[in-house]
Amino acid sequence: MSFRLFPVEASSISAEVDQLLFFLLAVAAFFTVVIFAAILFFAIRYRRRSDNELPRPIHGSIPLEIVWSVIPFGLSMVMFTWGASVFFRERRPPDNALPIYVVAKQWMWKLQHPEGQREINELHIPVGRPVKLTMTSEDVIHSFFVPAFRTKQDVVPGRYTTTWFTAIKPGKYHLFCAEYCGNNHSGMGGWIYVMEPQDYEAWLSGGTPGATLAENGQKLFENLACANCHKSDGTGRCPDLTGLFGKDVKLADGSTVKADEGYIRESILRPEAKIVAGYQPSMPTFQGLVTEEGVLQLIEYVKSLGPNPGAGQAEGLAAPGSR
Amino acid sequence: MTTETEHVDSVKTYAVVWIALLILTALTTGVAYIDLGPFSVVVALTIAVCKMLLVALFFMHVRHSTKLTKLVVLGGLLWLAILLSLTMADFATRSWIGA
Amino acid sequence: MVSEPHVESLALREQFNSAEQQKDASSLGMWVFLITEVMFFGGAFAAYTVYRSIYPGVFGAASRTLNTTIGALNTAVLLCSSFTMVLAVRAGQLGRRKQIMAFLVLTLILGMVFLGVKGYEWNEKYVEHHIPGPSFQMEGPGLQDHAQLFFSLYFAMTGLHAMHMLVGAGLLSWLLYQTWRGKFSAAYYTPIDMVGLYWHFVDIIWIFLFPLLYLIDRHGH
Amino acid sequence: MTTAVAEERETYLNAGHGVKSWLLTKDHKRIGLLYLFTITFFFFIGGVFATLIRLELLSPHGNLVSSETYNKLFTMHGVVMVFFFLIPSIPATLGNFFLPLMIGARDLAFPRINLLSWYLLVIGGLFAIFAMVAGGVDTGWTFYTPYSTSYSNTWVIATALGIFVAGFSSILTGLNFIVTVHRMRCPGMTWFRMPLFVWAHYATALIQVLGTPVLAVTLVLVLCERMFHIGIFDPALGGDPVLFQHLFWFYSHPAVYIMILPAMGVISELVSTFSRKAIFGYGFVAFSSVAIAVLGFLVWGHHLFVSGQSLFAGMVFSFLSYFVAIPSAIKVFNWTATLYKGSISYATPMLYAFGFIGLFTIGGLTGLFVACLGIDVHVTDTYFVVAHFHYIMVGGAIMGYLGGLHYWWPKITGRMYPEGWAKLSALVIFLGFNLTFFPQFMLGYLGMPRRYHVYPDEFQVLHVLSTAGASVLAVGYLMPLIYFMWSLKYGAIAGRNPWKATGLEWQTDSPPPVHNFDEIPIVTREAYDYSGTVGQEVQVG
Ligand code: HEA
Ligand code: HEA
Ligand code: HEC
Ligand code: CUA
Ligand SMILES: [Cu+2]
Repeated sequence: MSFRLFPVEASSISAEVDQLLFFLLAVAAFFTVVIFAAILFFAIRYRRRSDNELPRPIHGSIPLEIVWSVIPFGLSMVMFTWGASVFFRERRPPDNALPIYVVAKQWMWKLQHPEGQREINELHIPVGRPVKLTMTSEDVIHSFFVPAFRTKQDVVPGRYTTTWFTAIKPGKYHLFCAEYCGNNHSGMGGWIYVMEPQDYEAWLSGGTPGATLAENGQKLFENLACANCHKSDGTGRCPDLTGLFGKDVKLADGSTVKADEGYIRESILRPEAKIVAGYQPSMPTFQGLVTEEGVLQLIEYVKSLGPNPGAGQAEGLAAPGSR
Repeated sequence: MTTETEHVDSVKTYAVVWIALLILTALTTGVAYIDLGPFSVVVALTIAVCKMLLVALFFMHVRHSTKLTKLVVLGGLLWLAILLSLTMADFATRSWIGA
Repeated sequence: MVSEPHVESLALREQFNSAEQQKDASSLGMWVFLITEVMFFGGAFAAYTVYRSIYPGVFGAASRTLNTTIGALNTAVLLCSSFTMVLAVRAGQLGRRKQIMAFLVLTLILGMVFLGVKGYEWNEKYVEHHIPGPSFQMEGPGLQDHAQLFFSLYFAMTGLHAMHMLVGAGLLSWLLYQTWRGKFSAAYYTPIDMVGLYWHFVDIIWIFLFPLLYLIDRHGH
Repeated sequence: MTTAVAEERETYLNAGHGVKSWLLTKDHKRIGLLYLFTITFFFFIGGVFATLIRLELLSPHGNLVSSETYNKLFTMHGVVMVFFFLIPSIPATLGNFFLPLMIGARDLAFPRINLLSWYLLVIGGLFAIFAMVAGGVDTGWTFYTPYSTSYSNTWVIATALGIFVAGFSSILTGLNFIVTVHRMRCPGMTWFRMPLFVWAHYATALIQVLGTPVLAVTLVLVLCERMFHIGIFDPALGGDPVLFQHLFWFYSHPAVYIMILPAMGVISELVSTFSRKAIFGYGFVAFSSVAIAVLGFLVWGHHLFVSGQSLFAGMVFSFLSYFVAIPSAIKVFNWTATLYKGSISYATPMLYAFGFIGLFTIGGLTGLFVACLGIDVHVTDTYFVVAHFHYIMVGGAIMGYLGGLHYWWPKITGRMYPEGWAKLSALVIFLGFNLTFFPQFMLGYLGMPRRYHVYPDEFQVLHVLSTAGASVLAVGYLMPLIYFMWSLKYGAIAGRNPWKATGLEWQTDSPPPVHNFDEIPIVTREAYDYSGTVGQEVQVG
């Protein structure tokens, strides 16, 4: 049985979080010691010596009140700013991150690599490379928690949430479900395997199921007859999906939206929610016809349809369709 | 301690308020059929607030009430505003940056 | 029990020193209670605001299935009941028992008319399969699902409002009985006053429900 | 004892006999006692659940109970402790009993509503007990959707109804306090002569009145969704489960101040009485209660940092959370400063006050950790949070409650408790408490998630320590139960003012007469002016 008092630092953010923790610990220790010491000292020094004694009242002191409000306030603003900046980095994945898709359900984690590997309750990743998780749940709320990475994100049904990390130390780390999700909540865990890049490549090529995610997505795209409408030559009454991913799309109500994973998921499951400018809301919903994993494959397929231009052209997709 | 001063309003005052309320109801219903874009919400809620003020000030006698009563009413509205605005601080900014 | 320490004046309870203090306490208590009601409905309004901001189109389409004419007329009925209620309070202030009774009865009748119309509207929803749940049906993009959110909130909010009306009707009946027994006079009519506040408050809730549920998406696309 | 039966004064206790005279009483003091029995009952129920939780966690493999049972245990532990013990605890017992006395009133403004609110708590409690007996509920005390609405197949409806009803009990108590403080103060009792206990209860009442209704309507929506299968938070229909969390925490964050503010009020009384000195910075302590109540409504989203709430909202809520810490800091510093050049007695209530200040400080400071975005991502939903809130709720609020109970016991019953035993139990509770919950901070930072029935072996050592502490704690909590009962019969007669304290409650008999005062007092001095209660002013130290 291993016993430790402090968790390993296995991601690029771990050390940052720990430094923040030490700052907070220092502040907390300072105030705890000051207050405990003061109480102890006063309690002994001014203990009651006779039952009739009556100390002189002291009604207060404005300067003191100001001092002991302003100093804690200043310190707490440091905590806030520092904490927020760490958080900001924790939440914003770099553009080149390796995408992994996560579907949670009672009580297991289903993970898919773009290369097509699927894993259950286990995730293999290379060391030193940012990994971005796009996650959703098939039932209740779960939470993806890797203590060694100091990261956690709830996985919410009906939408995507994301998290990312860069592992810095090869090894095997706990994966926990941190949001209570029913009977087997505490069993909904697994392991993250952080591997040297070459080991990772070897793992990827070993026992690979034939098709990549995008290829599976393409099959689905045909089976679900998406292709009947969304023709790649731009004919038909539907927007061409080529090069869609990452662009800004102009909507019928005049607003624009970035074509990210969430948008494409919504386009498939709730097509009516955001109508592309210039088109009729004629796309049927595929809710119930395609699983969350299928949706992720479709997304990966759409992604594969065009280069990911990052910022994308400002014009978006509205023009090329039939107008 | 100030007390609620006994104040009997005339039937006429009440009747005028009542008629005003009915007119406002008709107005808000009518305006709803005119396309004002996003302003239709603004107009509808403005009229609703006016109606609320009429009912509160006259029928509920807030007009003649103590400061404390007025404070209670304002406090209630302020708390409602806190609930709505901080909740929307999340939902309205979901698409801003990151998750 | 100890002997009553105070002169038994008209309905003065023993914890108070004067009728005035008692009246002030009741009034403050009632207002504080109304604030709790504001927050109670506030939670539902918050849910409405959030979903309307997410699904403006669907909420518009669902809202357009409601019957504005009936809604507006019903609003008018409720406003009339507030008018009669305030007249009942006024009669209380002046100690006119017959008038109190008359106006309370009118208020009660108007309240019942409102509830009757509400029931009619709910029944329409039933006929049109607009009651959320397995039997819900609504044609149009996204309506089958998201419109259920609208109607769930519609039923929750109008239902809670109707329940408050029912409580109000109960209070009015009790007031009628008390008035009939001659409990009230120009010197003591606090209960009428308090029930009046409650009745007007319920009215105000409807003043907001009406435009939010029926009106603001009326012009449509 | 002499046999001067004829001399025996009439008190609220002997003013009527029989069950009926208690169950239909409108006397705030008797209602306070009814509450006392009720919440003590619930505390021990909650404590039994806690005991079972701790026993289960002795072993990492979940040998004692099944996971279904474990989930029900912590849910019912949380529900009972929060809604049926801690929220009513101080306000409904000590507040009910002493608030009118302290402002020189004969009773609360609405005695019948006061009785009604006790019945509501009992009815709500019966619902909860029914749910527990019928098979329990397993959603966690937070009832997150869609688990609570669509997935759990336990007694969610009965439990939620119970909480709904108990919520109205809380609302009515708050309403009564607000009106009483505004309208029932005796002549001369200006706002700034009120004891800080009353200020704290006033602030608490504001939260009860403004927050609880939102919980009520949220539960109604959950009930509708669960019973009629309509969609309000249901993601399958496009609903948003995070909306539920917003509505829930809009109440439940301020509710934590319902739990702590009254305890802070008690501590202000204790620190002053047992230093025999006016509270340092009375105005600051008074206003900080109201500030906590108000600011407490602006921070609820700090429970949602990883929930999928927007980044912007997370920042706003973290930022605002730090504001609510400042009034708490002000209180802690002012209590400490009050000790300076005081005449400090080590009577049991004061030991509890020391315990409170220390443990609340630790609990509050760790609140700053979880309010800090970068850290909360790691520690949320781990034992770090469990430790944080037990430090405040058990280390803080219960210490305050027990301190208050010891302080006013002589007034309530007319008898003293055995001082030696009481001091011992205070010490046992303090030690047991720290042993139970300090290891949980470490567990949490190591990554031990909360609500876990089985856990990796490497966490076992700390869990065993925690369970050991819990056993000590249980002993500590049983002791007062026993000696308080003992004191009812054998305790020394207390007299009007055993502590030589200043509040109006000490100027009437112990136990007080039915209408509290033979003659309505007239106040001419500040609160905590000790010059009238003891001899000469002396220079101390
Ligand atoms: C009585 C109960 C109580 C009280 C008073 C508090 C007080 C505070 N709480 Fe706590 N909290 C809970 C009960 C309580 N909490 C519960 C039950 C939960 C978990 C619920 C669940 O999920 O089941 C929780 C969870 C919780 C979270 C969410 C954690 C998570 O789930 O990830 C957060 C995040 O911000 C938080 C913050 C705070 C803060 C900032 C305070 C502040 O008010 C603390 C202020 C006090 C001090 C700061 C100490 C005194 C000051 C000094 C000694 C001076 C020095 C000060 C400075 C340097 C600023 N609490
Ligand atoms: C007022 C609130 C309050 C109080 C007083 C307590 C008191 C205690 N709590 Fe609890 N606790 C909560 C509120 C509270 N708790 C909440 C809100 C949660 C979250 C629930 C959730 O996740 O949904 C929680 C969760 C919680 C957990 C985490 C469970 C998990 O996440 O898996 C643990 C684990 O150690 C715990 C332990 C304890 C202990 C040891 C005590 C002790 O202080 C209790 C001591 C008291 C006694 C022991 C009773 C007295 C003695 C006896 C009755 C005799 C002995 C018993 C027998 C013979 C059977 N509590
Ligand atoms: C009956 C025709 C039809 C079918 C079948 C169809 N779509 Fe569509 N799709 C449309 C139309 C029309 C639009 C544009 C209007 C809108 O935004 O809803 C659209 C829009 C989209 C968009 C948004 C495009 C943009 O430019 O922003 C995506 C992504 C999409 N569809 C994916 C799919 C996928 C994946 C499938 C199959 C699972 C599919 N569609 C099946 C008709 C169809
Ligand atoms: Cu999944 Cu907990
Ligand atoms: Cu909180």
